[in-house]
Amino acid sequence: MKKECVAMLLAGGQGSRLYVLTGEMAKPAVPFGGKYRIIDFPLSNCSNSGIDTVGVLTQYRPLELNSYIGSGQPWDLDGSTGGVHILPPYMDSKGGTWYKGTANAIYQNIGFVDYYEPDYVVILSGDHIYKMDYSKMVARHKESGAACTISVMEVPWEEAPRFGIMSVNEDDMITEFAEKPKAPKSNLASMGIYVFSWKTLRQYLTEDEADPTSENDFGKNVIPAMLENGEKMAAYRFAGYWKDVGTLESLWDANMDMLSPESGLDLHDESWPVYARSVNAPPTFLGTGSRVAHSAFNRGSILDGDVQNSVLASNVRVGKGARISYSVLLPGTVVEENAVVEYAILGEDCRIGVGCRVGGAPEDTAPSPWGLTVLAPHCRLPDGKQVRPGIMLDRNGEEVSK
Amino acid sequence: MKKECVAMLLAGGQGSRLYVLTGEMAKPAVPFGGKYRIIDFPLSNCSNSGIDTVGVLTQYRPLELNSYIGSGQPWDLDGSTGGVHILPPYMDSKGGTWYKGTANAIYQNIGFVDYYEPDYVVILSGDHIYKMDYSKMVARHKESGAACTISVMEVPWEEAPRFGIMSVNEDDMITEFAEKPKAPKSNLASMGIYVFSWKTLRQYLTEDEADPTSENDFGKNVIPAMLENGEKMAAYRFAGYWKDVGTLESLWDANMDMLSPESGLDLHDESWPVYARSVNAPPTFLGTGSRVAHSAFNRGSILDGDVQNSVLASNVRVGKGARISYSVLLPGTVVEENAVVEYAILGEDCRIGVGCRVGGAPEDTAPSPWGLTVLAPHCRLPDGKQVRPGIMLDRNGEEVSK
Amino acid sequence: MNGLHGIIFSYEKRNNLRELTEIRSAASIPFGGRYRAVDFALSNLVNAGVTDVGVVLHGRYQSMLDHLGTGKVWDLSRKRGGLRVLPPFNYQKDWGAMPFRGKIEALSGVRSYLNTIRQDYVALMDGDLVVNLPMAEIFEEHLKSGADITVVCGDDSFATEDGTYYEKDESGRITEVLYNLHSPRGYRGLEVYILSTELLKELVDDCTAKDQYSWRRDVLRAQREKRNLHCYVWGGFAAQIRSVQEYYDRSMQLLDPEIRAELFTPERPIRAKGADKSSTYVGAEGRCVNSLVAEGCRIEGTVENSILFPGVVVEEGAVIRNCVLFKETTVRRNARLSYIIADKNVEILADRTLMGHSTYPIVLAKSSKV
Amino acid sequence: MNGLHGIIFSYEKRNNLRELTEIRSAASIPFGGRYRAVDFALSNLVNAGVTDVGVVLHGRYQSMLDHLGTGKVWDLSRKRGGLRVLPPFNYQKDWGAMPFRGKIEALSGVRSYLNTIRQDYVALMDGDLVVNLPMAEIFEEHLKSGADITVVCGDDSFATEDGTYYEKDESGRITEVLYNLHSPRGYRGLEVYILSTELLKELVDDCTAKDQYSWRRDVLRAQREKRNLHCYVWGGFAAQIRSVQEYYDRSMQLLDPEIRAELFTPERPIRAKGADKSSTYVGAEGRCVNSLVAEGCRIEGTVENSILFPGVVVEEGAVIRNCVLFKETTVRRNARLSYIIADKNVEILADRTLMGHSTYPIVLAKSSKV
Repeated sequence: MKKECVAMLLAGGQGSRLYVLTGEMAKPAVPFGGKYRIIDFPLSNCSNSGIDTVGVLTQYRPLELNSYIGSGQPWDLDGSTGGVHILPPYMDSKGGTWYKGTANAIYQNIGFVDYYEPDYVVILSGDHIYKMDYSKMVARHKESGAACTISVMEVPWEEAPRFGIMSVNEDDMITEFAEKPKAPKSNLASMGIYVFSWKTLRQYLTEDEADPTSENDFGKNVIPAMLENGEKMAAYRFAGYWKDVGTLESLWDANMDMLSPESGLDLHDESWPVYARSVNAPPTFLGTGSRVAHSAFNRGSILDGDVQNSVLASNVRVGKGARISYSVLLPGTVVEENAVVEYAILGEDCRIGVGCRVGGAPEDTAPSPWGLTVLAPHCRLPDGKQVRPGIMLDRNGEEVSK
Repeated sequence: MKKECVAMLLAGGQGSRLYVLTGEMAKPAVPFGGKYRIIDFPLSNCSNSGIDTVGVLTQYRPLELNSYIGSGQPWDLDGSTGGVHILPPYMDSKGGTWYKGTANAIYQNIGFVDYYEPDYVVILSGDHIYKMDYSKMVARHKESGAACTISVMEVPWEEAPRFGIMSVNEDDMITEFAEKPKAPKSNLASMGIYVFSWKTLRQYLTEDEADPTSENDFGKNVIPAMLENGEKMAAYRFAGYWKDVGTLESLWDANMDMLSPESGLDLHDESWPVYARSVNAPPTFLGTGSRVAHSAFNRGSILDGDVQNSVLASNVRVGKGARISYSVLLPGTVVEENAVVEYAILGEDCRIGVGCRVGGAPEDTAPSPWGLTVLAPHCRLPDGKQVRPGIMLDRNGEEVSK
Repeated sequence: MNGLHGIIFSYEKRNNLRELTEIRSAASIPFGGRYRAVDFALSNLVNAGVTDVGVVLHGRYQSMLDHLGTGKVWDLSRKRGGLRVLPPFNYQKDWGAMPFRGKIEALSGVRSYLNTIRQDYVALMDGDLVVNLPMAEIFEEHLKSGADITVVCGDDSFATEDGTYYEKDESGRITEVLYNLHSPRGYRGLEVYILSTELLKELVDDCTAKDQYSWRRDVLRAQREKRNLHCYVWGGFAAQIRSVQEYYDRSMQLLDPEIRAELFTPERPIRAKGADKSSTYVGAEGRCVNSLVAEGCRIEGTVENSILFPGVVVEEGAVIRNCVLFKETTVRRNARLSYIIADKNVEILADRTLMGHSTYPIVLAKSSKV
Repeated sequence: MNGLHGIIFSYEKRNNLRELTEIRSAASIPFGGRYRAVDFALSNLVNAGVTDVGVVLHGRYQSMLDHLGTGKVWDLSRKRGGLRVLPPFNYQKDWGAMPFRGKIEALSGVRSYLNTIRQDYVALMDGDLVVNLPMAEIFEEHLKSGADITVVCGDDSFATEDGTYYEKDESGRITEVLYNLHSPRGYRGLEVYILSTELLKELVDDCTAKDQYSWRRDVLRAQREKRNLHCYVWGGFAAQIRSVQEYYDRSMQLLDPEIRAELFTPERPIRAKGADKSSTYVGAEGRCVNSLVAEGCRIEGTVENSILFPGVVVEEGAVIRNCVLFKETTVRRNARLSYIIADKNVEILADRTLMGHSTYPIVLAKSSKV
């Protein structure tokens, strides 16, 4: 079943910089924006871009991700040819190995890709929040005749040293690649989204695999090897909203961004819907004494308290007199009466007891060091408990360090 | 989402005794009976028995199995609660391990089972051809108050030493278990189908995992441990057709059995349908010069030759003057004009060239040793090639030993 | 619990819903912020383990077909059994587009379908009943009571237009069947029945042979002495939606936490189609209280005592009070609405004021621009 | 290839199919051993990359609804676009059950649906046309030719009842549109058209305003000089099924390997619903030649020059020649059939003999016992 283009989504990472939030699930399964999970973004992008065949490479606690993706129906990725497929590592007659790196994960699934005989393969990451038409990037790839096209965006010069930086010529063809350069020659940062001509990639993957010194990573090994060999590499400029949500702070930032259309993250735009598997629950009820402002919520919640600048997922309960601000509440979280939650991320099914005080605003914390307060899923705080800013608790309520 | 009963299907084995047939796919994905794959039997049994939640444990080349099972829709196993889930090994924060044995495979997926809070877990195997109402077995389990119920069938006494043999008391409660006993005390053989009370099994699995000397196998470790501890173990007698198709000979036998209703394997019975994911192809055409007798075929074939006592899967082509007898042809096989195929299993998309001679009847082979002739999927024989009885060829046409 | 089959009736016969049923049948009327009325009957059945359900359609059923699809939402998309949609032309040959005169006539029209029912018992429900009945329990009581027909009745103070009312003795046996009552008394029938499949077929055949078509007149009332009719009394919320006023009053009841807890008990979830909408956003100056709000709304103005379906937009300065706004209603700046039911996709222009009254809520027709 | 939208018409207008359309429309007639006629139009469109298809229904469309489901079989079950089923009551209010007088009237009935079409071009097809057209290629030719309307014509010797015939000049432009011909000449119209969505809406509105309802009279014939009508000639198999005789003759053509290869080319597979049937079994004494046989059959007797749908049983000694047997036909011992079309679930009792003639094949009605 020939396909012009197949997408491979690297969802394998443990996401250890999300700490307790990924204790029980893979990073792409982490809830986002009140209704989504992170993986909804690349999957919806594929669907909206007309890419109907997606391999999801995963080896870390895939259960939640598996059952979330299911048949792929919510993203229209359940066609009879193609569709979305979870690709765990497997054993063959020579035994099995876990995915050693991003390139090795694709290498181990060459058989899957070959089955569709694609001309192009789009490599995606499972931890970015953005809306992007991959078909335009593939068009750029075709036009430029490149072996590999890398999507890039301009970042402020002062932030460039944190990224993989591309230098390009007048045709936006890549001339140089520097991983986190101290003195960047350009401010075009790689977004970790690649289009490859499959034949070429297949060959580089095979060579990379044969090299025992390689870390089998796209950014560290495959891309530099291609550049060195003089392959044509194109840059594809992207201008919209894009955020890597690999850290607690960036995940929180991105949630806050969705409250402000000026951030560029518009999830109400019907021309580019972001799909999600939705939870079955009645609409949310806002009680007589509630005060909800500059906040987002989803289904099944009962809000009787004060919610400001916050993003609430489904089935949240906020009791009378409770106060939530600048916080992200994941599904099923309960904040009992008169509790106060500020600048916090509360994991799924947390319970904040009556009168608790969780987190605090930076301005109230100075001069002590400030940080987000994070609770693991299922963490249950007894009534009256205080959790200082910057603290992280595991599901048993024990403090763990970030 | 509580379920009374969850089924766990052990589909992990490489199926090395099926040799070249499982070179590229897991054993349960091997085609059977012209239309099915082996795994259709346990999945259809689950569906017909009212068990709507099935975990499929697999770690060996799961790609074909994965895409075959898909959303579970062909078996009605795509409900919004439950459904069929592929469960590969995975990594957690402590790293990952491959499934060490049947019991360990379940152990590693305790989280999956716990999610459904089942009272009972049915353990199934992915390489048996049979139709069985598991709900009756679960009913027997409940009535007897056992911790574990094992389905057994009477086998001829002389064959008993090849099986795991159960001794039972007058209530059909198991008193003794002997793995392949030289002097069997009973002729009740275990069929490798178990019902456990989940709480009890969960505990035994945990203990078994902690024992470094255990092979983490149900038959070798968990069942003996339970018996030793005096747990109540019930036998459930099964009388219909049942066959372990773990060897080439038994797979061939079972295919032949489906041609003869007297074998007990009736696949036309509408009260217990065996479901399969079907291939889209036009009906089969039998040409003017064809002669098809005591044979089964499926969609998309064009038969112009002589087909006797054989089972043909979909999209097979048999040329004019070709002769097929006592053979099993897997999907897409082409037998060109005047070729002769006898007592053979031909893998998917094989091509037998014009005038080839593949295999032979036992009576024609004597006094040389006889055996089935087996061709790996995609094996292409040049015109006129001879393949003696008992030979096995890989996809390149090289002889390999059984 | 596989012994029970479901039949849901969705046909035009009551017509006080004005513009609301202009483009749809009562069973597909939106209710409660994200449901269609028929979601309740379907969920009630499915939550009791029912796997086979037939929906008898008539009238404007395009929106119903779209809504039901293959029944996947209710896990009724099955190889064997599952959802069966029964449009009217399935009936005797030249039936045409005449509406049924009654349930018996509707059932007679799908007589051959009745023969295919695999279960021994049948539950009949109306598609316009909003309720969360414990059907498994009712079925059990039916079996225990030895009744020929179990009639489920409500026990609240609400009357309904053209309702049927029952009197019963201490054992629960129905002694009187009344309708066309000026002042209702007794237990209000919810038009939910359980009986054996055999009896159902017998009743349909008998009545059809005599050109009798009314279930309540020709079966329940006429045979109340001959048959053992058992009354199951449901004390909870149960809304029959026969008029705009009933629709409005019943909707507003959902603002009561106790009624919501009852209707939306997690033990028996009401399943409905999803909407591909993002989260609802309440702006910095927005105010939204005592309201039920679905996803995908944007609220920059004031919303009080109202029910908002997905995708409603309330712009700055707009004030919504005591309203039910269907999907994609847009209320522009400084508009003021009270006691309004706005059908899908209505737009209220800036600075407009529209006011109904609690005893006469105003309905705005689909896609109108006011 | 996302620029093309499909509209398939499935309504009763031709009625020479006798018992075969008693319970179904022509578009849902079984054909070729496992298909329904409409599978061809749907597959033709889908194989050309069409993602949005509307099916305009009328008449006995229950079996059509059952068959189409959500369109999953054709990958038309989509969140955006996909399959849209358009039953007649979607039309202007009190349309009722009157059949359409023509395609224009049918399209006028779904006028609001036409507004929702996202694609710039529309392909119109009839649900009773059995063909495997390269629609992508035809669409390309339409764009290149600059035609207002492309009319797809057949070029084989078959005539069809009530056919439309075209004459064209060398450039492919249609010069004459004829019907009601006693001896057909020119190219036989397959009732497959491509035109822009805008033009379609304009034509429908213009004609409707003048109470014109016939596509071929009021559009094609009347406007043949004003509009650029382009003829695309398809040289392959193309069966319009308007009478039992056409049905039978066209079915029998499938025994020709070349016609099968053309109609079932793997490049453009015809997709159809599966049947949960096991493999077909031919017994030790069975004989089955020059026949097309679906799955799940059991053949213990003799079958020659016939087409067997799934689940047909031919018992010992029975002889079937030149027959088309629909699903689940059972032919008992020693019965003999020739030139018979047996509808679903027919049973031929032992020792019976039934013979039609190649010029008058006999139709046995659904579920009859002979």
